[in-house]
Amino acid sequence: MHEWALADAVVTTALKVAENEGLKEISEIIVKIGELQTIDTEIFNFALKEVMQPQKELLEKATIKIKPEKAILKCKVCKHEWLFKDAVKNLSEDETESLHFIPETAHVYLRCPECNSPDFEIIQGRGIWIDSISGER
Amino acid sequence: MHEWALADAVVTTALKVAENEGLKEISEIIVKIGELQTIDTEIFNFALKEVMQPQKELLEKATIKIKPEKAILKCKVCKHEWLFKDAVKNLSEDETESLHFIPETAHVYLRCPECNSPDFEIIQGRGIWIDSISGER
Amino acid sequence: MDPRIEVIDKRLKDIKKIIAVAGGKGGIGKSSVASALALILSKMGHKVGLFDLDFSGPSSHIILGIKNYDFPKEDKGIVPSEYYGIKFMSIISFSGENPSPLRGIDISNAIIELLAITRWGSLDYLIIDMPPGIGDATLDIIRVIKRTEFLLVTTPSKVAFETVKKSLQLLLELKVPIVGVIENMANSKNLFVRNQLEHLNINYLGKINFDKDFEDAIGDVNKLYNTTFTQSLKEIVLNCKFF
Amino acid sequence: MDPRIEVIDKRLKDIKKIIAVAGGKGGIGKSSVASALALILSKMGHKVGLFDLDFSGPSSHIILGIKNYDFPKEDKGIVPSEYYGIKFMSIISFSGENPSPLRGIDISNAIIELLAITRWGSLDYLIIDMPPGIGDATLDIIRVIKRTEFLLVTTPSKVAFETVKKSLQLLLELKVPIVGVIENMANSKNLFVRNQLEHLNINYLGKINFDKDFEDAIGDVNKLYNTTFTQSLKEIVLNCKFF
Ligand SMILES: Nc1ncnc2c1ncn2[C@@H]1O[C@H](COP(=O)(O)OP(=O)(O)O)[C@@H](O)[C@H]1O
Ligand SMILES: Nc1ncnc2c1ncn2[C@@H]1O[C@H](COP(=O)(O)OP(=O)(O)O)[C@@H](O)[C@H]1O
Ligand SMILES: [Mg+2]
Ligand SMILES: [Mg+2]
Ligand SMILES: [Mg+2]
Ligand SMILES: [Mg+2]
Ligand code: NI
Ligand code: NI
Ligand SMILES: [Zn+2]
Ligand SMILES: [Zn+2]
Repeated sequence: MHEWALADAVVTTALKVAENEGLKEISEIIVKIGELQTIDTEIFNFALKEVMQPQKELLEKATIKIKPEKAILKCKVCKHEWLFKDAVKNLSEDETESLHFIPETAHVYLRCPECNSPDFEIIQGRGIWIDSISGER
Repeated sequence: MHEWALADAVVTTALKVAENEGLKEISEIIVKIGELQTIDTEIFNFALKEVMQPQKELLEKATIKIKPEKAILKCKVCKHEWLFKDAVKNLSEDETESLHFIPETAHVYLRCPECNSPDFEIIQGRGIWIDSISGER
Repeated sequence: MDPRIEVIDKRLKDIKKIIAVAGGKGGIGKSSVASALALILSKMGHKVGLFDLDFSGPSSHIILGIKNYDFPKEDKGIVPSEYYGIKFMSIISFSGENPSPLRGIDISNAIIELLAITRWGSLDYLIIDMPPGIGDATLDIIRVIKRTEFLLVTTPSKVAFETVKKSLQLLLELKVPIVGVIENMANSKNLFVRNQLEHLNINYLGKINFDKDFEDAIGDVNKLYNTTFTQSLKEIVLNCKFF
Repeated sequence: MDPRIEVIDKRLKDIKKIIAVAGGKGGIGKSSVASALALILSKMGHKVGLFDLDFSGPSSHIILGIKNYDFPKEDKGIVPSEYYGIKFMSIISFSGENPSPLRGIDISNAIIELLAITRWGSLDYLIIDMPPGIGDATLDIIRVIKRTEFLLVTTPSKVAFETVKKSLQLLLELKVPIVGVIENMANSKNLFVRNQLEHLNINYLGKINFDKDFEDAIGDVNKLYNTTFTQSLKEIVLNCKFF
């Protein structure tokens, strides 16, 4: 349920972009949601509606496209790449919850399946990212 | 003149790749040289020849393409992008020499021309990078 | 576009002062000062938050004896738990006792994430316990919380001061506000630090002597409050216009 | 492809032992131990290199009193200058007295660059003075010099040991060789550290007491060698099968 804070971040950023670029109306926001953070899309959508409510003028006609993004991890030691969805099975509920708050705790709870290193990169699918914001001037 | 060590690194890597991929002969190595390190291409080429000498079998027919790469810096604070070639004028000889050894000393001697921050990314053109190694099996 | 950066100011808008306890060098007493300072300000009746940003070596919870550090409550973000009246946030709520081998890029991401989702609410002071170094954590705090004021700690040792001086030089160059410097583990009438600071035109806030009873008070907030360490710090706070 | 990584083993091939003096926590005496250890081994007749990897707070040159740290000589790479018979490499040759506000990615790059171009030649020991934390520097040393052995330092303080313990846990999990732990700034017959290490099945190498004359010896290599600090460390070295 901290999804609200992230939805708020998206809308706050949209307002800022509208201001900077002189947009009168925002028509579309494309948001990527990385799998690593195990965001509940339904809750996120619900939160978005709530946060957008007071910004009617600017956002009334906006559609928000949410694109889930697979999380891919790559070991810096042995170069092995793997998918979070295959690794998540071995995590306890609390561990998944930690990643939900701070995706970087992946380095605390996950290891490279090939060489056991915690030294890996999160290639994609970390968390929330705005792909684009478009609108009318 | 520490160019020799970097040329040595390129050739050592080529040998390793040849071994891993079962190449009998290397036909081409493409090396990018980032501007930030102010490598003397002539010296680098000379060093390469010297280092390649003992590896005749593998490298006799190899051509090495050297591609200079512009160094681009981008401020993390104000997002301004600028070119190293415009900034280098303000560096003393010793400062340029520091960057020659360790390009990261850019954060010691250079500042964002817009906001004066040392907190910038080296977008491209840091140092030596192997773009590709190709050959015959 | 990273949506988290834009929302940080909004999350911190009801905080009157944000103080990063720093110094660049490790082991000079940053965490001890940050923890005791939070305690002192809280006992003085202020609303205080304490944010431990040392993800490699989180220490504030040990010094204050905070043991039941579960996940913070979720409510339109995360809400820091309160201990002894201090709103507290640390990586230990998420990593527990495990090592967190985070590279700089991960530290940066985790800091920004926590700043974007934590609802500190209204505070008089947010104290940030900084890690050693002038890397990702320092650069990000300077970058994303422009109004942070730095309170530096040093010891009288040449080795420590040389590193603290580098932090000072950087902050001065970047025109980041500096509250002043506290000399910790001071031992004599040695004026080295005081003179060096005068030279740099930086506020010398006062000194805290080496306190042989400090170690025994760690983890017990009542003992901690009554150490000469904390009482010296309190005197510094009372004498300093900033607080 | 980064050509630098592949050449590192070759650059280090004539070094018999590579020892990283570490601990995760700052201010526990890593740099003091690393510097004095280099000095002791050198005086014992070994060929020794000292590599200061703390780019935020380089300290080894201050402790050993190295002042004329110009650019190293270039000869098919860079050749470390020798001071008191110790081959020495530190960021200060390139950054001077200026702050180096490097993020993790930059620290990583600079470490790899130096490892790829430095020609240490043949050495009995390369001592690496590690920065605090278990971030980029630690992860890179583990990653690119697989044969590094870690010598950890701690103090008897709970706060310090909790962080050092995290380093130990990480090294144990990754099966990185650990020479053992030195207890520094020991003050009493307190067995806390010794007991904790027994528990973790890690070698307790010995202790160095708090030395009130240490500060005065900083920067003067002859004084430094004669401190009880250095003499205690020498005793540890002589009693330890590893050296
Ligand atoms: N004035 C003091 N007297 C005695 N011990 C101190 C004092 N200040 C700090 N310490 C001790 O010094 C060590 C380092 O302090 P800490 O606050 O963890 O430093 P940092 O956060 O800068 O790494 C700890 O063991 C702490 O208990
Ligand atoms: N045994 C000791 N007795 C007295 N002072 C010490 C001792 N060990 C270290 N110091 C001092 O403690 C401080 C931290 O030591 P340093 O070697 O810089 O630690 P680190 O490299 O772990 O940050 C320095 O001021 C140093 O002079
Ligand atoms: Mg601390
Ligand atoms: Mg801390
Ligand atoms: Mg040190
Ligand atoms: Mg050091
Ligand atoms: Ni949530
Ligand atoms: Ni050169
Ligand atoms: Zn791996
Ligand atoms: Zn800028």
